[in-house]
Amino acid sequence: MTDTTPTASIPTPGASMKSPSRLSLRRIAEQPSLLVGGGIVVLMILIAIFAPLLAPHDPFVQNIAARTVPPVWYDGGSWEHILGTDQLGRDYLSRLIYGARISLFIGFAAVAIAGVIGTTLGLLGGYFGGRVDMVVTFLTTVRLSLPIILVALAIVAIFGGSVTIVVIVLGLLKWDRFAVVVRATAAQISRLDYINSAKAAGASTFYILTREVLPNLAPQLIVIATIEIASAILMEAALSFLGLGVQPPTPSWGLMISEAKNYMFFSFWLIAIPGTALALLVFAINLAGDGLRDLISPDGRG
Amino acid sequence: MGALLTVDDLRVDIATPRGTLRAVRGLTFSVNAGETLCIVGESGCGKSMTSLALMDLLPRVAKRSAATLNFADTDLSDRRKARRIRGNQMAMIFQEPMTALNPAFPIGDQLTEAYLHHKGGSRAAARARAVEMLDLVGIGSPAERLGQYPHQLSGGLRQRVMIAMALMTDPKLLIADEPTTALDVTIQAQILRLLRDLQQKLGIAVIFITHDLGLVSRIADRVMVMYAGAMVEEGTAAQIFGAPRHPYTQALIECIPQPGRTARGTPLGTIPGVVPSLVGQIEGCVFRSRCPLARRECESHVPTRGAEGHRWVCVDDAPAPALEGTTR
Amino acid sequence: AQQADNAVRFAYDQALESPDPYFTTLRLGVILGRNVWDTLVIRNLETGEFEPLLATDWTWADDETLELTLREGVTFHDGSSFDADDVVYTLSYVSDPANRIVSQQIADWIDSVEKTGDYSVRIHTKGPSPAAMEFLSSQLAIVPDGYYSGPAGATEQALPMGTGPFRFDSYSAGGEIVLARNEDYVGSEFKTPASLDRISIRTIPDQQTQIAELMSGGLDLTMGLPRDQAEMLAQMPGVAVESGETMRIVFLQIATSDESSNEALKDIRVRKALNHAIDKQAISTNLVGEGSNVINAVCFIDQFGCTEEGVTAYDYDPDTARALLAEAGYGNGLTLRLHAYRERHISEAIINYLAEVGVTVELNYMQPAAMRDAMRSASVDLAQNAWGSYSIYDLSASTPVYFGGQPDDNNRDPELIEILTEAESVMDPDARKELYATALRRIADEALAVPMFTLPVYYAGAEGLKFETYPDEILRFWEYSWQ
Amino acid sequence: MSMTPILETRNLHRRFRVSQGHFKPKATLQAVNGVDLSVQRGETLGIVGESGCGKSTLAQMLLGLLPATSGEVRLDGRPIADLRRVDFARRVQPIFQDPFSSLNPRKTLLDIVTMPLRVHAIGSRAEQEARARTLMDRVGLPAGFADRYPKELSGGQRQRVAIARALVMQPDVVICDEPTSALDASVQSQILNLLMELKADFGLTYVFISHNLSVVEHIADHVAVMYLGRVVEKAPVDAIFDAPQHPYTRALLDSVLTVAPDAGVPELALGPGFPNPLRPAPGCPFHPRCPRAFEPCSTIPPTPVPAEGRGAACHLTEMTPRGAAA
Amino acid sequence: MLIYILKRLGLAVLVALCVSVLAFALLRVQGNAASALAGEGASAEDIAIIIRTHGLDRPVVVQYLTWLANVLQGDLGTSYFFKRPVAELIVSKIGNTVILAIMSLAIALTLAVPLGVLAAVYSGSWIDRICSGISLLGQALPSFFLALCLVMLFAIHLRLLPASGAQTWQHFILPAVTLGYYITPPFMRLVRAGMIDALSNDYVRTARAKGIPSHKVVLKHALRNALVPVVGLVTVQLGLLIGGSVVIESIFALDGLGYLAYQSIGYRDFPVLQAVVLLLSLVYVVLTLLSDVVNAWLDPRLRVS
Ligand SMILES: Nc1ncnc2c1ncn2[C@@H]1O[C@H](COP(=O)(O)OP(=O)(O)OP(=O)(O)O)[C@@H](O)[C@H]1O
Ligand SMILES: Nc1ncnc2c1ncn2[C@@H]1O[C@H](COP(=O)(O)OP(=O)(O)OP(=O)(O)O)[C@@H](O)[C@H]1O
Ligand SMILES: [Mg+2]
Ligand SMILES: [Mg+2]
Repeated sequence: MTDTTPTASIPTPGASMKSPSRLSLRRIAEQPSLLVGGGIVVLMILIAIFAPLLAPHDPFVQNIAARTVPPVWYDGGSWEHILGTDQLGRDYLSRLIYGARISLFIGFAAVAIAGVIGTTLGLLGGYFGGRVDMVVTFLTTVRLSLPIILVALAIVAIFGGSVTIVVIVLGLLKWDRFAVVVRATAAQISRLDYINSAKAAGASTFYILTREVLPNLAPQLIVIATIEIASAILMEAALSFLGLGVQPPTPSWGLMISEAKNYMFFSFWLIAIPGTALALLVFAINLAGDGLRDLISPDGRG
Repeated sequence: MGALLTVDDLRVDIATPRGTLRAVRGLTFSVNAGETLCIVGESGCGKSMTSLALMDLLPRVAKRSAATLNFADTDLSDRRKARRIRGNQMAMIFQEPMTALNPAFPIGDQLTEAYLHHKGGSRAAARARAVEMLDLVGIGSPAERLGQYPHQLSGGLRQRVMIAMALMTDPKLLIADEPTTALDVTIQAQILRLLRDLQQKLGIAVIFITHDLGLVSRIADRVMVMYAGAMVEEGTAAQIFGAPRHPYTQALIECIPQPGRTARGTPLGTIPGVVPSLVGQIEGCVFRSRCPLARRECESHVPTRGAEGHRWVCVDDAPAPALEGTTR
Repeated sequence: AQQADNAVRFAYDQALESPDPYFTTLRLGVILGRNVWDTLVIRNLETGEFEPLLATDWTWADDETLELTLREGVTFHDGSSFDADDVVYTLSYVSDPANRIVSQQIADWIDSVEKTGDYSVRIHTKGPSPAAMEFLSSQLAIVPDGYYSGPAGATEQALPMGTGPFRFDSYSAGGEIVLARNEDYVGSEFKTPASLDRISIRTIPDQQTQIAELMSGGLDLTMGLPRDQAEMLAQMPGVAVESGETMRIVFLQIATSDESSNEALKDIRVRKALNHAIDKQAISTNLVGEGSNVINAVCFIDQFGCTEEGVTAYDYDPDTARALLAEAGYGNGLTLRLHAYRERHISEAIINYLAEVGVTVELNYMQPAAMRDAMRSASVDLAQNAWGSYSIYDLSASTPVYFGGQPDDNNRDPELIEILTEAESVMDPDARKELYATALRRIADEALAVPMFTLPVYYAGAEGLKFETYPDEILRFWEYSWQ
Repeated sequence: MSMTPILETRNLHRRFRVSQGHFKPKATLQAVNGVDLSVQRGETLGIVGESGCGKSTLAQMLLGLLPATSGEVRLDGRPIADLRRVDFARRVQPIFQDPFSSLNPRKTLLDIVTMPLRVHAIGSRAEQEARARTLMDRVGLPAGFADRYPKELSGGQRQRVAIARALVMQPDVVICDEPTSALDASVQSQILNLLMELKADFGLTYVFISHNLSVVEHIADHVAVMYLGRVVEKAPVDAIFDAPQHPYTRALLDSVLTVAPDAGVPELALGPGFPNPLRPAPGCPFHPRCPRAFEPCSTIPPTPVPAEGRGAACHLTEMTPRGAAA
Repeated sequence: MLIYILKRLGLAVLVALCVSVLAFALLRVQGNAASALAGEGASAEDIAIIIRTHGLDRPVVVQYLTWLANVLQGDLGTSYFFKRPVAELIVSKIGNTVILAIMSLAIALTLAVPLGVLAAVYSGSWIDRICSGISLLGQALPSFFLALCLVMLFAIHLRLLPASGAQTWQHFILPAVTLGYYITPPFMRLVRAGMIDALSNDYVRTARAKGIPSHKVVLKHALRNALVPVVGLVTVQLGLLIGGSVVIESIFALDGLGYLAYQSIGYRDFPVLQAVVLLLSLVYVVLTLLSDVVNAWLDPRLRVS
């Protein structure tokens, strides 16, 4: 174990110690991946929030006469539609901007549900161990053995595709990683002496779980959440791509790719634009997640 | 002359996000053939870094530099030459016998690995040598043990295997970094005895690293006391424990309860304050922030006093008066 | 190109549920039915007359009795010869409801079939059956005697078998189908032996994969491409595109039956509003393209009995639509479910038009079989249908399916059911026409549907493949050849 | 001596079912095996023994954190099973070994020290903090540390925080499980001094667990020596160190390496048999290593040491009269 | 060993049962099975007959048990859509999926292991950064998007490889590359993490202290220990692989299980979907079982002494 004995500079021992917040701010600044990734994600979130202000057109208004107008940098493009129009003559930039909303909302909401389920299960299993743990492990194994895309497809096919359904389905299916990691960490933490101290002080199990164990899981939770958000966004895109996710005319990026794929050989930009946006968002989230992970465990393990 | 290992101005710098951590700050010492040098000091003072630097096993973030680094007339800063010596004439054993052996291979494989690499020869010869060494460290039915995996051995046995492994190539110097800290006292005593006996029998020099002053007093020919990456005092065991010159050495000895010397239930000696940060340079005496005798002179260069036999780094030449245990 | 092999590789976008034409509603099944099997008679597409095929001669003994003389010397693909027993067996099997062929109406006019000689049969109908010849010339393929081993098309045959110009060479459910030329094909003047050696048919659900295959030379023929792709493909070297008018009509079915839970749709003002809200002409011109015509009646105009005379036409008028909706109490918006199974871009255009008059639409895009389920369980508000009438040139194959009380009827309008049922048993052509006209007018006046337009089909083939297209969307592979 | 001990154990047992790897059935491990101990108010009971002999398990049971398999722990003569968790917690508090894992890294020191008060809802928020600050001051933590996080502290400072937390509810008994083993010698002495001062100031009773005999000798009044889950010898501290009766105690004492430059490495007469807690030897569990083992040792378990008083669980001492017994 | 295997087997069976209940429930509860079976134009009587003959009117539990009993006898039911035995359908498709899975796995492993080892050995350096960049990009690029781009490049522009189908081994290249790339990042990360972990172990330092060349230390001492968790991950990844194959197979019209499943969802073909879900889950369960046993066997710590 590396001793992190605090510093006391020689001339005046016990003098100024850097405040923890300043320290971590500096460490964040030293993580280029976190800065770049986080920056892009924040930008996308802002775009999503202010979509109505930023979108130049109504993303739903079609103009069947002005279809697949190419982006401005191609011949035949115009500043009226910077990224052109889609197969129904809707402004592509506006749809892209609104699409960020869908992707991010689904990512965050699904992971919020998954996080609550997984964290609760993992906490209980890890903390109590024994039978409870067996049940949690069992549930996780069952969940892991289900082919997730297939089950998601099936459920969406049965209940119909909509943002809500997709969120719920992904939320109910993607909790495994939370459960696994939280369980392992909670099991580790609950063996630590500060948990024993709290028990010895007479604290209730609820108090211990929520106040002593949970806060220490926060870093891991954030890291898993970023990974899972990225993966949920991709999964929504895949579902929509297969026509079983969000339904038109909702401008989901996956759906845009799906609709544009028929035009890919003739108007490649139609698929390239949402494809790039999606890859960029997922890349940024993963990059930020990696940065966060490094921030939390600087030796780059796990 | 005659020194097996000569180290002059050894430094280990570690790049950290907060700056360069100077883990070892210009150590100069030597080890003679067949003698036991104990390096003692508190946690984090650079003992392990020193030993790893000698073996060229430092983590990648750490950089080593030295004016002289000679082992039996070989310059260890020449990495190619050093590699031929490491694991061959110079062997090392570590603190954690639990984790220092690879769980995936039987101990026979691990014992013979270095031998086959450095000495060549047949597998059978290597195994015969391994049996011999296991027998030497007092492990019963050694031939059968070769097929066993580390997890099948108890902590004490594993440490014996580690020692046997180090002795396979007939080294001249053995570096032991806290080899008994993880063991129970009774087993520690047995392992120490074993080391002592082997050393006498084989005439190997040992660098023994520990923070346990009691242990040091029992096995050392010479003792080097480290503080914050630097040597503060060096001498024979009798000198260090009988007439310590450096205030830190004195204070350290006062801290441990000693039956007969410290009365039961009475306050023990303490060293107030905390260890200084190792990031960056420390001007003057490294111990002055905690030294009860510190004064202005300590802030500038402090000379090494005494002769080859007993050296200490302090502004005071005269033996310091024994420190009174200052309780808080 | 597969010119060297004298073969054609064709792709279809949906998996075939069964290779037997009686047990699939899919267009590909109809196509296979014509290429692998023969019917008793065949329609001459130029004259519209019925001509001999497996039957050389036929006469109506009376309104309810049809006598046929069969061709001699015809063999099935396994070498067994064709005779009256096969016809009796086939028609008896398919007309027995217990055997559950998928579209019972093609055979339920048959009461019984009797063998009158080795090569002659007599068909007794249940009543006057004006469409009998139509069915005999299209869907009623003849299988060998004892072909089925149970109901629902169960057979013990390794491969399906008929007398047609092609035989099955291999079949993998949902996978590749290979047809080989029937060397012993007899046919008739109107259905001749094939010139191609092999046809391979693959299921490729994604249009862009089909296009990719076409462009990379992995495919020789595909059909059903949307206009945009077809037009752009036409400019690619090595690919030839043809468009063909079809009988296929697109319309929105509006659920108004008692079982339907949506009260809004039971209000005629809402239904009229829907009719006014959608710019069919714009969709037809821009999205569907050449060969598409706007329709006002739910039938194909060339079908016997189909007419637009006196049928109300709703023009595109969003303001009126909004006003009607407001009047009906839905000024603040209305949410409807739309079910669709093909032409999703059209669905989307419809959704956007409806959105403009304040109707929010939830799209349920699904496979045809699934949509059929939904429709039959009355859990559909609007259904976007693209109906091809099994290529039958008679209105009985279209309007009654959706308004005549059959399972897919989501209106269950008693008056319409009565009119349409009556029309099916009237032999007099004029009387039938009049009944059909009445029905079509009622449908329009009540705005029970949103008729939209006909759907042309775009075919894309490798250059050098000679093929002709027909409005009935049937690929007559036996006529195809490489130049 | 007739006073009710503040804390005592009666024939305390604790078994664990342990897996021996995937391929073997589970085995039973007797971590604590019939321990009878008692601590009088105001005294310090030292417990020593080698790694794995059950010291921590015993501590956990004394703290009520681990239920006993059989036997009981009594506080003021009442079985702690009858006490409410919170009431017991007010009177018995722990200090653990590892200063790194005993503080929640996500909480400020003030939060850590006030935690017990908050759990028990003692006083207002301000009162809780005032009390915590007083104690932090008392254990020698600089005033500015209240808002810091554990990671900024050295091991010794952390241990001070742990002590403040243990004392904030003014308990009667403090169970110290190796409170200084993880510390450097110079810091260890600070903590030991602090513990001794606090004991005097607050009238505390300590159960002090350690494997460092010098430390125990320095701080304890009575010492119990454990081997494989059993107490093999118990006596006042002088008696143990001056005249150990059990061969194991003697071996333990012999292996202590005090500062004595000329003494050399002690020669232990112990046999090589390493104790396996899963398969303790029959009879006296120590007999395979015992230099003085004789015939009954391998079959007959020696009489356990009684709760009150002193003695050794050894066939050798059974033959000679016990010291001033209960 | 036997006890362990039996225990593990028991757990696997329990998991499989649970999965079977889910598979059954998920798909049986919803949707009108009878009318799907009856086909177009079926009358109410037809449907009634089907309900009776297929036992759809019996309690769900009974239906489940009957189904399970049939499944155990290898009777997976009859496809509603294709009207053929499901087992037959699956047998005819599984080959393609297995080929695809093996090829993808091979591609992924040949990429992931060396890259992961490199990244770990040079962790923190630019090599590590390049490797993690590759893995990040791999994770970010939606597999279907990549598939389309590959088709565009290799099938259309270069005309090197077929765009779809499963007729020859060339047909498998594009799908396998897509799928392999899709699962490479998690492999690589695990190898890297495992290697960093293994390299930081004391025994690696011991090996170094013996003066053994570092490539030997890395490959012999570290990799051996780092690969143990990879064996486990391979099974987890197979699940991902099969999930991914649904998307990939349908894009490439590759006539395998994933594609069959995707089709059967569209057709509400419950018996097929049930069977595929069950089969894939069982494959997962069996593989984890095997990998657990193999791992236990590999890891001497767990072996019988
Ligand atoms: N990988 C590393 N990165 C940064 N700092 C390190 C690293 N390894 C060691 N250090 C620092 O180097 C200094 C010397 O460490 P070293 O391990 O030599 O101490 P030690 O005397 O062996 O201590 P201990 O008795 O705890 O083993 C310590 O301050 C430590 O924090
Ligand atoms: N929860 C547990 N499950 C199984 N075995 C346990 C458990 N806790 C302790 N043990 C076992 O009980 C025995 C006694 O353990 P304990 O921790 O009490 O020893 P100790 O004397 O405190 O040792 P140390 O000096 O190493 O702290 C050991 O063999 C240990 O492995
Ligand atoms: Mg060290
Ligand atoms: Mg302990």
